Order: sequence, then C-alpha cells, then structure tokens
Amino acid sequence: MQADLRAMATRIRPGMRIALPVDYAGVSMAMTRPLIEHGAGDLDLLCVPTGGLQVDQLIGAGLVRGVETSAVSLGEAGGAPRFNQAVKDGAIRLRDATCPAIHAGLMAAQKGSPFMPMRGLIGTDVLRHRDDWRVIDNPFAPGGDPVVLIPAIHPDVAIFHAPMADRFGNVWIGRRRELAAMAYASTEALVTVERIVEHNLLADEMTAAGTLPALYVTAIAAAPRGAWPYGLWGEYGTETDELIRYARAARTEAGFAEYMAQEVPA
Amino acid sequence: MQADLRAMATRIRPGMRIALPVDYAGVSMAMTRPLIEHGAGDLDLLCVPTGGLQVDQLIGAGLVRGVETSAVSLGEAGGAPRFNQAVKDGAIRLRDATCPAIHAGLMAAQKGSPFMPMRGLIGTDVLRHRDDWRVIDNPFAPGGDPVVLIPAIHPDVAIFHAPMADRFGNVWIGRRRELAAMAYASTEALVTVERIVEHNLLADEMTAAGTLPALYVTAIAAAPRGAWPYGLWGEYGTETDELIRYARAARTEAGFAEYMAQEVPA
Amino acid sequence: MTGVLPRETLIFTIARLLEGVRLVAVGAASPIPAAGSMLRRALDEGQRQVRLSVLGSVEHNFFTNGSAELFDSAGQGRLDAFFLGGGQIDGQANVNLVGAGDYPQSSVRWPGSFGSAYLYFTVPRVILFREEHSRRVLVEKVDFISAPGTSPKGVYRPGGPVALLTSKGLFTFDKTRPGFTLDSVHPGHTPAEIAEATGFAYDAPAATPNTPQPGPATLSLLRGRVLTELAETYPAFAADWRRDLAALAA
Amino acid sequence: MTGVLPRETLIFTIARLLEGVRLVAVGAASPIPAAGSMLRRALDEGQRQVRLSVLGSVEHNFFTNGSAELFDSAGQGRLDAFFLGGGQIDGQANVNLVGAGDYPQSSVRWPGSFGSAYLYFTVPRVILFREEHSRRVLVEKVDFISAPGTSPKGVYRPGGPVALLTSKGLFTFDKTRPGFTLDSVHPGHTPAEIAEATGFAYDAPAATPNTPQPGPATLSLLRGRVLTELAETYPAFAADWRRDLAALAA
Repeated sequence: MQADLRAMATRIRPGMRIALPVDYAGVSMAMTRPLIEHGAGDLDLLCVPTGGLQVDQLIGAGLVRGVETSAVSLGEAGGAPRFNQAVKDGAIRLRDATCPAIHAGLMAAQKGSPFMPMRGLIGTDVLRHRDDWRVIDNPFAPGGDPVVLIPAIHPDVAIFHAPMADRFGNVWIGRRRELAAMAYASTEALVTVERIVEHNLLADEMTAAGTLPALYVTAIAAAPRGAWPYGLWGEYGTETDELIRYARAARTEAGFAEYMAQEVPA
Repeated sequence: MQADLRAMATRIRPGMRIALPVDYAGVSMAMTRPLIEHGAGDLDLLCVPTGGLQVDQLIGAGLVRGVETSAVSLGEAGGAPRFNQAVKDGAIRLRDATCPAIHAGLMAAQKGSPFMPMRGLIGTDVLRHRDDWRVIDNPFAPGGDPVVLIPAIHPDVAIFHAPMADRFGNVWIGRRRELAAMAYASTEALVTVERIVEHNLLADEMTAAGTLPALYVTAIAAAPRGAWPYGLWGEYGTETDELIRYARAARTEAGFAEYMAQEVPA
Repeated sequence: MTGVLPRETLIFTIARLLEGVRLVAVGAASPIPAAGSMLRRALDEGQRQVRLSVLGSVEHNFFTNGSAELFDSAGQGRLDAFFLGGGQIDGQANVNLVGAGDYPQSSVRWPGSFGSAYLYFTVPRVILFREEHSRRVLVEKVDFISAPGTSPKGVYRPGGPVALLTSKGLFTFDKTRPGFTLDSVHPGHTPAEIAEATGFAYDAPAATPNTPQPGPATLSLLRGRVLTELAETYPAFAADWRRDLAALAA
Repeated sequence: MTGVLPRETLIFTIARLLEGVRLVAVGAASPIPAAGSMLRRALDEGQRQVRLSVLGSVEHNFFTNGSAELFDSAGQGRLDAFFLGGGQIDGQANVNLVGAGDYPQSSVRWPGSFGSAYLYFTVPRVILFREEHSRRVLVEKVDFISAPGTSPKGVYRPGGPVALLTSKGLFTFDKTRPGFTLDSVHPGHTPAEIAEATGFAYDAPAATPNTPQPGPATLSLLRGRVLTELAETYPAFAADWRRDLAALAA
C-alpha cells in the first residue's frame, strides 16, 4: 500500500461525514483499503447521489454509522451485500434520499445557503422518513403549493478519483461536475489521480474548463487504475467480472473478510 | 451585415426578456446592430450579472423597457451614458440587484425550483426596492434568522458569444459557466462564435468538459471578432480606446446616433 | 403474428409510446427502453430531432454538467420522457424502489429510490417498464412509496405515469380515476393470464386487442440500424437478440 | 519618512490589513488592492499560502465555474478578504454604489451594487478603499444602502468592514458602537485636514500616529517582485509607478 495513500487516509477522524461519488463519476477505490487500515469509524457516508462497491466495503469493514443515499447497488453485479445485510440488521442509520435532493443539499452548501427548495417528493415515503427536511408553502404562489426544503449538506471530507492533477494541486475533473460540487461543499477534498502532470492545468483555457482549482483540494496522490474495478470515464472500463466476484464473496461476513484480505492487483 | 445574424435577430419579439452576459464572459456585440435593425422593442434585459456596452446601445436605440442588473458601466471607459440618461429620465424600469441574486434566480430556473434562498441583502435598499423578492424566517433555525428568497428568473432568450461551436450545435464555453447557466434558464439561446469546427466537441472528454450541449442552443452563427470592442477570453483583448470613443460620443443622443450609424470594422 | 420476437414487440411498443418526444432519458442497464428510444429516433429522422441520453454511458450521454444535469433538464421542462421500474408497482401507479416489508429494516432491500421521487413529478411522460408480470411485483399497495402515481390538487405535478409495460401486456394510466386500464395483450398471452398475474384491480375492455406489431419497414430498421446502435452500449443484449434472430430464421 | 511614494504607503497598509488571509479577491480595475494582496503573498511566502483572485482577469483568476464562483467561495467561508469602494460611505460604514439623490431617478447614477449586498455580509474582512477623501464621498448618511455596515442581532452576518483606507489616512471600524476610529494619518497629512474632509463623526485618539511605512526589505520586495507581477494586469498603473520612482531617484 502506498505511503501517500496511507497518509491521506489518516486525515479521516471517527464520526466524520464523508462524501463519495457515484460509480461512474470517479470512485477512489484506491483509498478504500487505506481507509479500512486506518480504521477511523462511526463514519456517516454521503453518496453523491448513489453508492456502490466502496460504500459496501466500508460498511463491511464496520466503519460506517450512517448512510445517506439515493441508492446503493453493484449495478450489473446486483445488490450490495454488506449494505443490504446492515439494513436488515438495523446496523446503520439509513437516510434514504432521491438523487436531486442530494445535489440540492450540496448546492446549498456550495452557495452558503441554509437550504435549497426542491420540487417533487410530496407524498413520498422518502419525505415521510426525513425529519431533517421541511415542507413550506411556496411564498411566491397565491396559496398552497407545498415545496420541500433540503438543508445544506456540509461533508467534512470528499474523496474521489480523477484522470489527472498538476503539481500545483489543480485537478482535472472534465465534465464530471459533481466532483466539483462535492469539493465545494466539503471542508476537505482528498483526491487520487491516474497521473500528475508538470504543466499548470489552469494555464490554458482548454484544460482549465474541466479543472477543479487547488483552492478546494487538500491532498492528492497518484494511483494508476485507482478506480478499479470501476472504470474511469475516458480512461478505462469497469471490470464487471470482478464486481460479480465480490458480490458472490461478500454474501457472508466471512466471504467478505476473505475477499478483503486478498491483494489488490497493481 | 451577415444574413445569418439578421435571421437570428428576428427570433426576438417585442416584450421578451433577454439575458446578456458580463463584459468579460463573451458578449455577442455582433448581434447588437442586427437586434437594433430588427427593432423588436419593449425588451426586459437581464444582465448576468452586470451590463455594459451592449446594454447601453440597446437602451440608446430605444428597445429597452426594463433592466435588471447588479451594475451597468463601461469599465475603464467610465459610466454607461445612455443607461445613465435613461435612469435620470425615468425612461426604463430599473431593478437593481446584486450579482449573486441574479445567479440565484437563474439557478432556480435551472433547477426548476420556484426560488432560491440567499444570504446577505437584509437591511439593504436593494432589497427594499424589490417587491418581487421575499423574506422568510429560515425554517431550519430555532427562531428568527431572516433569509431572502429570490424567485426563478426565466429569460425568453439568452444571447452570447463564444470561441467555437461544432456543426452539431454544441458550443464550447470553457470555464465561463455563467453562459451555460443563462442557456439552462432560458427558453432559447442565440450564440455567435469565432469559428465553427467540423469535429463533434462532445466526442472527446477534453473538449466536452467546456461544452454546452446543443440541447440548450437554438441557433448559432459564425461572427469572427464578434465580441469587439470587448475581448474574448483566450482569444483577443478588449479595445479600451474604442469603448472610450463610444463613451464620449454617446454622451448625447445625437452623438450616440452618429456613432451607431458608422460601419463596424470587420 | 409470427416472425417478431417478444423483445421486438416491447421495443416497438416503447417507440409508439414515445411519439412526439424531443428528449428522452434512459437509466443505466435498460437495453429495451434504450432500443425503443433509438427506434423512435430512427423513425422520426428528417421530421423532428429526438435526443436520447443513456445514464452512466459515456457514448450516449451528451450532458456536461455532472449527474445533476438530467434532473435539471427535467426541472426545465426539457425532458419529455423517462422510464421507471420498481420492485413493486401498485394499482395507483405508486412505485417502490426501496424494499419489501417494514421500513427501514426491509425484509428485502432494493437499491433505493434513485431520482424517482423527483422525475415522476416533473417528466410529462413516465413509462413504467417491468418485464416481470407477477403478483409479487404488481401489488395492491406498495410497502414504500418511492414515488406516488398521482398527487392531490395543489401539488406541483406536471409529470407522471402514462403507461405500464410488462412482458405480458400494456396498460394505460388514467390519473383522474386513478387507475390502470389494460390496453393490449402481447402475442402469446391472454387477458385471463394477465388477470391471474396482476395483484391490483384494473379496467379492461370487453375484448382486449393484441399489442400492435412492427411492420416490415420498421422491423428492418429495428434489426438493422437500431440493433447496431444498441450494440455499442449493450453488447451482451445485442448478442442475445442476434442469437434469437438466427434461431427465428432457422 | 521620505523615499516612500504615497501609493506605496497605501499598498503596504493594505498588505498589513491582510495579515493571515488565505484567499483574497480584488475587483476589476483595482491596482492598489491588487498590489497590496501581491505584497501580502510575497511577504508570507514559505510560511502560508495566500491565494489571490482578480475579477475579470484571465491571468490572475483561478476560478473555473463562471462568475458565480467568487460568491460561492464567500458563502463557503473560503474568501477571507475583499475590497469595496463606494460613491458614498457613511459613519456607520454603510456603502452606496448606486447613486446620489432619490432612487431610482438618481441625480448621479453610479454603476450599481455589484456583489456588495452579499459579500459585505459574508466576507470576514472587508476593506473599504476609496482614495478620494472628501465630504462628498465620506458622508453623514448614504442616499442608498447598497450594503449596510452592521446588521441587527439575529441577521446572518459573519462578514463586514474592518477598516477604511483613503489617500489621507486609515480608520478602523468598531461594529459594536458602530463607528470609525482614526487609526493613523499618512505622511504629508494631518488629523485636522482629515477632520475637515470627513463628512461623518468618528473617534480619534488624542495623538494620532503616522501610518507605518515599509522598511527597506519590504520596499525592495514591493518595487521588485510586486511591481513586476502587477505590471502583467495593470501595465498603465505600473508604468506610472515606475515614472514616480524615477522622479524620486532623480
């Protein structure tokens, strides 16, 4: 395990709220084992806006107190076994959401606003189980018109994987703007990348367009194929067979432990 | 005057609400004279978030009924003469705003939300003169905590200038994301560009990162140096001398008319 | 009508339901809705532009503002049609994507509501698509409402369900009643079989027609251009389809 | 102290006011605040990172999310310091950027409030900077409040004014009173002259000290690295400054 990944993991303290991206946006799978080795627990995970393998593994490792998410699954490989087990056991505090509500909460934090309004949700059991959301009458409508307010979500740390960073701390996130949204809303952002380049990504407008400025980035480490077995857009595809292998293994706690004890291919 | 610019201008109908960008983001000055020649008046201009030469010229040409803006000026060339005169004469309905309030109103439209909350503003005369804004007590605070709600801003048309578009209707806006915000919020977007390229801007992740998809773009025309005398980021600088020349000429109605009658250099 | 595969009937039906759309979005791992949307696009070529976004796909995703842009486009009224499945769907078109049994400790947990609690409200034409047609899926009342089929007066609701398509038949949804009406039965199935497999009450005409089948021109578009386009994103599904076509020809 | 230009005193004062900042933003056409920020950055090098964003500049603007990002960064608590001018500034630190006389038909119209009605509330260290020190600018009461100097209890207000710097002197602002206190007088000016030119009441110590001047090391940093950096964005201002330095040396 790389020393710099291990060092990044030590920034996580018990009880923190951690934002993690959707499987196709750039999951820093390279950070999963360092996080588990570091062992800071009682984490509240925020899935932006859904979770997968990394969330399942952190739950399986016993580090997770709560999950706020619009869904957790392994995609084509089926349900997320450690998550599903934890739900059945009542072992994690679950905050079921819907994708745009998570985006709205992060946007509120990005804007420094206490909340964001959002259409939809009225009459759902998603809303009924969220005592942290509010419904008000739209003050701009003549009467009635209930609208849901989503409070700002302020994660302590965002963790994600991207194609490249420069040595000035800028990270190229391309059109995956949710990675920027996570970083804006979070106090810290820990980023792994395929490669670190020498030239300043902000120096020309073409690369600058897809760049998250260093202002929002706490630490960066190179981790080639760091999203594996997930793919990274524009770089490599998802290895679905490996997801299936995990899904089978992790049906039991013992199978999960055995899987996690295996070395990760470089 | 180019036929395609003239054709784009005919999409504007009297009474429309038109969103125009800040001077450094990409002003389609190339559209100004076609808009004036087309002559659709009673326009409500929305400056995103401030206005300059184009706004001043449309006001001078008598096409403007109202202006919502955080400021109007010619920057280093000083005050905007036709705007300032119209304000003194009470000839336009003025809605003074502050930059993030205009961004908030557009964001509400982008999200399909009826409004966005915004910090600040309490106790300002900006707020006092906006009967279209509301103040509520933050429902997430134990008591008090007034917060301003900005209603969604839905322009009919956004007009701006960008470095390039492809022949599939996608427009490269780089890191000037306010141009995307304008287009998302508006029913139509009319775009002039320095050049139209043959390859699909969405085909590789590097150009895609700064691209506004064709979904939001109604019409595109090539207009080399189309921001002149303003500059276009990454392409050419502002010709301040020309702004000064305009500022002097437009001090009077007659001087404005004389200036506008002159040919624009190609 | 022989010579048409069951999946081709489904794809054609989806294309019919999408008539007139400008922008349709398809969730990840949804080959049949994607194929139906591609067929619609092919049928409308030259007359109107149909845009298609497949979530999670790099190839068929023209969004450039992260995963929020789909929801934003719905909020802007630009997204005309979307598909929803559901672990449970009930007779009021309520959809449950969360789990069976008591919440939160569901006895069976599904992934979660995804964007349904928003898109069902904002997208004018939501097509409920679930191949499994059983009393396990089509229930009297869902255990958890991820998204409700209808909303009371005064609730902002420009969107909602228009139809429910399964492997056995097609229902339309009437939001005023509210409830489903059996619209047609796919070849090889019967109204009685559908009644047996459906856990909720629905209206049905005295004689339920068969689900329309694609004509030769449409079929050739489907097996040519659409199958080729689909294969880029769903190679496994496309290979299956080609295998079935080979068997049909044999 | 001879050998220091008036503008160098202003730049050095701004650098002093910025002690400890992580991110400072400077409006367009603000060479002195920009130079002060660049001097702060140079002084802190190796100890802490000072980031500087000059609005409207391509060179000195590291934002990549359009013109909203500055305001967002303030809302996130990342922006420590900002500068505001004002057509009028009053004794309660209210700022008017809109116009003189009745609103909206102002007798003199200035550009408008820009981001002041937000940034004055959210940026912890707002420095009021206006070179003109006259009763026309520093008034008893502004005609239009673009942004108020203080807010009642209960209003969200992490930010606000800390100082007012003019060509004649430096005031600090006490939000509890609220009001300004004359902190120092620039070389070549006197407390009496300031009293004469100020339209609002303020506190002043019995003996007002002179504004501190940069020492030789700071001066060399200022005339070397800072002047060079500044010239990229403000060539005209830098040329003026160089001319004044040449005259000083002559």
